[in-house]
Amino acid sequence: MAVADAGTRLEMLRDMVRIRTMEERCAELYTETKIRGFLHLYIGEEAVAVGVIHHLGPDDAVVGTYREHGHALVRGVSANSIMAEMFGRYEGCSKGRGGSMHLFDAATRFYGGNAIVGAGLPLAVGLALADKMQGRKAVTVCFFGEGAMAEGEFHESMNLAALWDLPVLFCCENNLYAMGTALDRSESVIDMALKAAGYAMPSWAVDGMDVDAVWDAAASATGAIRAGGGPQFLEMRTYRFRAHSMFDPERYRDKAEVAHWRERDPIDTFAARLRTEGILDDDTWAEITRDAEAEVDEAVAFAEAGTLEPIDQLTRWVTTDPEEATS
Amino acid sequence: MAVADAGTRLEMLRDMVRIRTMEERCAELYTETKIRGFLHLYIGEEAVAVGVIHHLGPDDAVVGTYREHGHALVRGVSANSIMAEMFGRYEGCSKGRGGSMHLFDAATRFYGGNAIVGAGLPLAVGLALADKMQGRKAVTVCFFGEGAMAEGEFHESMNLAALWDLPVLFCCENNLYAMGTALDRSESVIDMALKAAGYAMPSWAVDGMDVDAVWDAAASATGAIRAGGGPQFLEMRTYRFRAHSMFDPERYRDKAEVAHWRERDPIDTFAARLRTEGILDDDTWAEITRDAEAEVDEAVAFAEAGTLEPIDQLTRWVTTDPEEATS
Amino acid sequence: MTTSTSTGLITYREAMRTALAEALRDDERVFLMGEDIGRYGGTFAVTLGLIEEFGPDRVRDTPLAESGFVGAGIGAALGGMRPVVEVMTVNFALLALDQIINTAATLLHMSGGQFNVPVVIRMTTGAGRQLAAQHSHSFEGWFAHVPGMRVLAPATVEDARWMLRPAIDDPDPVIIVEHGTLYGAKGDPGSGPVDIDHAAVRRPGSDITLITYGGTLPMTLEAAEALAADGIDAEVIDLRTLRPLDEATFLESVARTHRAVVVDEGWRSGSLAAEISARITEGCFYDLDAPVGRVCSAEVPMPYAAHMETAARPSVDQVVAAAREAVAGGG
Amino acid sequence: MTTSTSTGLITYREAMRTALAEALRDDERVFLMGEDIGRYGGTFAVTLGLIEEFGPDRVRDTPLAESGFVGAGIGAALGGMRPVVEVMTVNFALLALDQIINTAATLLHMSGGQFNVPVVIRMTTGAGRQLAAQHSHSFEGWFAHVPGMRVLAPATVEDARWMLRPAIDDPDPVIIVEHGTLYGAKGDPGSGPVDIDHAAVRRPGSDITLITYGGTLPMTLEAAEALAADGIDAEVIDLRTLRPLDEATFLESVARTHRAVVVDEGWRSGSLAAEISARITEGCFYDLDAPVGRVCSAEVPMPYAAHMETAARPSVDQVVAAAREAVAGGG
Ligand SMILES: Cc1ncc(C[n+]2csc(CCOP(=O)(O)OP(=O)(O)O)c2C)c(N)n1
Ligand SMILES: Cc1ncc(C[n+]2csc(CCOP(=O)(O)OP(=O)(O)O)c2C)c(N)n1
Ligand SMILES: [Mg+2]
Ligand SMILES: [Mg+2]
Repeated sequence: MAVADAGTRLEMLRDMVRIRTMEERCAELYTETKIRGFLHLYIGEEAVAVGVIHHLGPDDAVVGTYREHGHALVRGVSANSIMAEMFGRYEGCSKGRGGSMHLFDAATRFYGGNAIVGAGLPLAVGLALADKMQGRKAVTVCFFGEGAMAEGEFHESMNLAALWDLPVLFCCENNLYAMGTALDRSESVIDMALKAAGYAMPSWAVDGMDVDAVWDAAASATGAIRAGGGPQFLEMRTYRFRAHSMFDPERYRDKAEVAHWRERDPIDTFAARLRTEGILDDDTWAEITRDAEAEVDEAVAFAEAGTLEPIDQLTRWVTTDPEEATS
Repeated sequence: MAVADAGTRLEMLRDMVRIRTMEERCAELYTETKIRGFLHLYIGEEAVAVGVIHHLGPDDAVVGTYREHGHALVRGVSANSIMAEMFGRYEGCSKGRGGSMHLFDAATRFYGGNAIVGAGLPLAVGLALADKMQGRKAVTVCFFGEGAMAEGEFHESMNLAALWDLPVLFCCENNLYAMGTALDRSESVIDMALKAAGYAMPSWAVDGMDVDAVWDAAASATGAIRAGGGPQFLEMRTYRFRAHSMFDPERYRDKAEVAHWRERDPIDTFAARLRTEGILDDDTWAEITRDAEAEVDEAVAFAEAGTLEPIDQLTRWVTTDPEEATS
Repeated sequence: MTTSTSTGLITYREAMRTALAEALRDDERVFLMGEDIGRYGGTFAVTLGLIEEFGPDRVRDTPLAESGFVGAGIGAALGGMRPVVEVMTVNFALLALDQIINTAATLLHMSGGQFNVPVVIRMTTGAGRQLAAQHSHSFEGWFAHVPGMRVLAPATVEDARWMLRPAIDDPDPVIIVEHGTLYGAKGDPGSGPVDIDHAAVRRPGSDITLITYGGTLPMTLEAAEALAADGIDAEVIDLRTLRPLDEATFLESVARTHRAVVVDEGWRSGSLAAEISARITEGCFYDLDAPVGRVCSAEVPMPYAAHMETAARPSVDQVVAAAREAVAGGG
Repeated sequence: MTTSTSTGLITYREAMRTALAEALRDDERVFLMGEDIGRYGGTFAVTLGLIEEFGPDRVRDTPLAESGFVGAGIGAALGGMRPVVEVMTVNFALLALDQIINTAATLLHMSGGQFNVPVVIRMTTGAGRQLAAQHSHSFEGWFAHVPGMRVLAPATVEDARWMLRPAIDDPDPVIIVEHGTLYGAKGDPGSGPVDIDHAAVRRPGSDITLITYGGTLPMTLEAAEALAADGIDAEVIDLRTLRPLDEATFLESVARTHRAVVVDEGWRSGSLAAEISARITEGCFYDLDAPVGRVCSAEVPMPYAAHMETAARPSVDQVVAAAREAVAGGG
C-alpha cells in the first residue's frame, strides 16, 4: 500500500479533526435549535471524504449527499459559510436557502448537497460527460450511501458511465445502514464492490476507517480515471457513530456494535499510527485540535452575526437573473 | 438436455405456428387499417413464449410487454378475443380499451400488455409476493426485453425478488435491439445472464431460437422455483424478424443480418428436427397450418363482426363498479 | 401501543397507528410496506411498535427503491393482498409516479374492467419543518388530477383514525396524504366510521366560504376566528377527499355565502385551488359577489431559512386579508 | 436534410429538425440525447438524418433509462454544455420526474443562485393516434405547476422552427411539449426569431375568447370558423408558453370580449385550463358576462378504440357548444 508523505498525512489528520469538531458542535447547536431541519452527521466516516478529496484539484467536481458537511469542508468550502448556511443566514454557502442538506459551492465545484437518495448519481454522470465532451481532464467524484445502491438511478448511472467511458469516481460510503435498514435487509448481495462487475467497472472494497487505505485506493482510482481508464468504483467500508439524523432513536442497532466500531475511530487510530511513526507529537496534536476549535468558534460567531435575507427577496433564484448565469 | 415428449413437442410446434399465422395476418390487417395504434410483432421469437408458457398451470401468472400477442395466445387467451381487441371491439379481451399493447385476461392470470418498458417487473414481484404471503405455490413469469434491463426498475425488481426470495421467473427476451438501439450501445456488459449474479440469482443463457432448449431451461427454472429455490433468471437469445413496430424503417440493421437469423427460424428448424425424428410428417404439418389459418380466419371474422362499445360507456372502468371487484 | 390520554385525546400519529394496527388485526390480506417502517419505527414514528406486534412480513421494511416497492404493492394488490405502502414523502413519490399513474390508475381501464388495484399508498406532504426544497412540497394536487384513483387528505385526528378502513376497502388505488405538521396534533378520534365521499363543514358561517384541506385546515380555522372578531362569519370547508371532489358541498356553501377563498399549500399556478376556483365559477357564477380568492404557497422551491419558509407558506394573515378583500369587493 | 417544398411550407417535424440542426451547427455546446434519436432516426422521425451530419457523440442514443439520461442532461448542463434531451413521450417522462422537478427545477434556488441548469427537455404529448392509456396523456400541465422551469408548447410550424433557439439560450430548464398529431402539419416557418414570453392571438375576435395551446389549437381555430358562420366572432389565443403564463394577453382579451372558453386536452380536474379559468376570475371577474367554460378530455385513461378515443378528447363541437353557451348565458 502506497502511503502519502508525512505532510499530507498530517493534513489529512487535521481535516478529519476539523470535520469532527465542526460536527460535534453542530449537534450541540441543533439541541439549542440554532440549526433546524434534518441534520445528518458524518462522525465516524471522516476518513472517506478526507482520503478521497485530497486527490482532487480545482477542476475536479464533487457530488455529495445530505450527509455532506465533511465533503464540503475538505473540498474547501469555508466552515464559516457552512455554519452560516445551517443557521439559515444569507452569508451561508447557499444563502440560507439550502440548509444542512443542501450545501453548494460553485468556486470549488461542489455540487451538493442532494437530499433525494440516489439523485446525485445521474448528475455526476452528466458532469463527467460534459468534461469528456469538452476535452477537460477533470474527475467527478460522486459520494453516495450503500442504501442508494438499491435505487434504480444507481443502476442507470453505473451503466451510462461505463457505457460512455466517463471520468467518474463512484464512491460508495457503506456504513451498513440506510437509516434503520441494515444492508442485508436491503440488498440480496451485500458485497457492494461486486455490483460494479455487472457494468464491467473496476472496483475495490476499501477499509473506510483507515484514511491511509482510502488515500491509497483513491490514488489508484483517480489515477486510472485521469489516465483515461473510465469510471471506477470504490466501496468504502465505514460506520456512522451517531444516529442517522437528530430524530433517530437508534432502535435498529445495539450499543455494543457501535462501541465495537468506535474502537476503530478513524481519527484516534490514525493519530496513534502517526505518533508511532514519529510524525505526530503532543504539540502538533494540541495545535490541530486548538485550530479546529478556533475555526469552529469563528464559524459559529460568523453564523450568529450573519444576516437574514430580506423577505422581499423570497422569489429570487427561482429563475436566473440574466446577469448571473453561470453554467 | 431434457426434451419434452413427442406430443408436447408437436403442441409446441402448433403453438408457434398459431402465433406466426396470427401475426402475419395482423401485419396485413394493419396495412388495411383494421388494426391501429402501435403494433409490435413477435415473429421470430415464438420459441420463447411457447417453450416457457408450456410449463405453466392455471394458478401461475404471466406478465408481458407490448409485444405480447404470442404470450397471450399460448397462455390460452383466444385468438378471437385477441383479434377483436386489436380491432377495438367490445368483444376483445380488454373490451377494446387496450388494443395490441394491452391484452389482459383474468381467467388465465395474464397481466398484460404493459407498454411502459420495465414497468411490468415490479408488478411481477408484487404478484409473486402475494402468492408467497398467501402460501400459494404459483410461479409468476415476467417477460421483458433486453432493452428493459437498462431501466432502474429492472434493478429494483431483481433485488426485491432475490432479497425476499420470491417465486418469479425473470425471462429476458434478448432480441439484440431495443427499437433501433443495438445491445452494445445500451449496455456496458452485454452478457445479460451475468447481470443476475449481482443479485445472487441463478441464471442461464438459452438459445431462444430453439424451442427444445427453451423448454428445457424453463423446466429447470420453474422446477427450481416450485421447489422453493427463489427467483430465477433466463436470458433467451432470440431475434425479431420484423421491424420493431409498423412505423420502423429498420435503418439500424442490415438485411444480411436479418437473413442470417432467418436461417434459424424457430418454426422451420424445429419442424425439420421433428421430421428427422419421425415425429412430424406432411399430413400433420398440413393440419397444423390449416388449423392455424382457420383459427385466424375465424378470429378475423369474429373481430369484424364485433361491436363497438356504446360511447355513453366512456367513463366506465375508471373506477370499479362495486359489483365487479376482482382482486 | 396506542397511548390514549385520560382526556380521550390522541395525536394524529397515534390515530394513524391505531388504524394501521386495526387493519392488520382485522384483515389477513393487509400488510404494510415501506422504507424504515419496521425496525427503525417509521420516519415519523407512525408505524412505531407495529413490527413487534405483526412481524417483519406484514410490516415489511423495503430497500430504497420507490418505484420497485410501490410497483410491488400494486402487484400484490392484484394478487389478492391489501397492501398499505408508505412512501416517506410526496417528494420521493415522484420516483414512483410511473407505477402509480401509468399502472395503478390505468390498469382497470386498460384491462376492460378485469383488474382492479386495491392498493393504499400513504405519504407525508408539505412544509413547515425547515426541510427545504427536496422534502417540503405538496404534489397531492397531481394525484387529484388522475382518473382511476381516490385521494384522501385527513386533516383531523378523527379522519386520521378512520379514513384508512374505507381506503383499504376501496377496490381502486387510494392515496393518503398526511401533512407533516399534523402528526403531533391532538384531537378526539371519535368512534368512527367516517365517510370518505364528502367534504366536511368544519365551521359553519354565512358571510364567506373558506375552502381548504390537510395541513392548512388549522390555520384556516384560526383565520375564521380572527374574521369573526371582525364581524365576518366564515364557513370553513375541509375537502377531505381531493379526488373525487365533492363539489356539491362547497357549491352549496358558496351559493349561500356568495364569496369564497381557497387555501392550499401547493404552488398557486396549477394548484388544486385553481380547480376549486374553476368549479365555483362554473357552478355558481351568478351567485358570486366577488372573485374567488386563492391563498397558496409562493412560487418558489421551499427555502430552508425559517423566516423565508414561513413567508413562502400560506398564513393566517393572508387568509384573513383575502377574505376581507372578497367581502369588501362584492355587492 | 430539411425538405422545403416549393410553396415554402414545411412540416412541423421538419421545422423542429431544422431548428435542432441549426442549434448543433451554431453552438458547440449543444448536443442531443435520447432513446433512438440517432441510428433509428427518431421515434417520430424528428431527428432523422442528424446523426449522419453531427455524429453519435452529439446525437447520442441512450439506453432505456429515463431518469438516468435526463439526470445526465441536467449534469451536463451544469458542466457547461447545452443538452437537448428527448424523452419519447410525456408519459415516460414520469420516470424522470424526480430529476426534472427535484433537481433541475430546484438547484438554482437550493444553491442560492450558484447553479443554473440550461437544459432543454423535449417530449411528445397527447392522444389522437390510438396509442391507448400509457402513451396518450397530457401531463404538461404538471410541469407548468413547477417554479424554476419554462414550459413551451409550439402549436405552429413557425413556433416549432423558432422556439428551440431561445429555449437553449434560457439559463434555466425548459420543457418543450410537442403534440403527436402536429408532426405532419404543414405551415410557413417564417423567418424568426419568435418571442417565448408571450401568448399569441391566432385569430382576433370580439365576442368571446377561446384560449388553448399545442395540439388543440387547430381544432379551436376550426371551432372559431364554425362560430363565425353563426355570427359569433371568436378570438383565439394560443398560450404558447405554459410557464410562465402570459396572463396579460388573455386577460386583456377577455376584458374586451367578456366571455371565455379554455380548451385543453388534459383531464379536466386539476387541468391547466383550471388555472386559466381561475386567473380570469381573479383578473377580470367584473368584466365577465358568463362563467369561464372549459373543454377538456373526459376523465378516463385514454381508450384504444377509435370511437372511444375520439369521444374522450375535446372536439370542435364541444368547443362550439361551450362558446354558444357562454354567449347565450351572459348579459
Ligand atoms: C428517494 C429517497 N427516499 C428516501 C429518503 C429518506 N432517506 C434519507 S437518507 C436515507 C438513508 C440513506 O442511506 P444510505 O444511502 O446508506 O446513506 P447514509 O444515510 O447511510 O449515509 C433515507 C431512506 C430520501 N431522502 N430520498
Ligand atoms: C419507459 C419507456 N421508454 C420508452 C418506450 C418506447 N419503447 C417502446 S418499446 C422500446 C424498445 C424496448 O426494447 P426491448 O426491451 O429490448 O424489447 P423489444 O421491443 O426488443 O421486445 C422502446 C424504447 C416505452 N414504451 N417506455
Ligand atoms: Mg448507509
Ligand atoms: Mg429487444
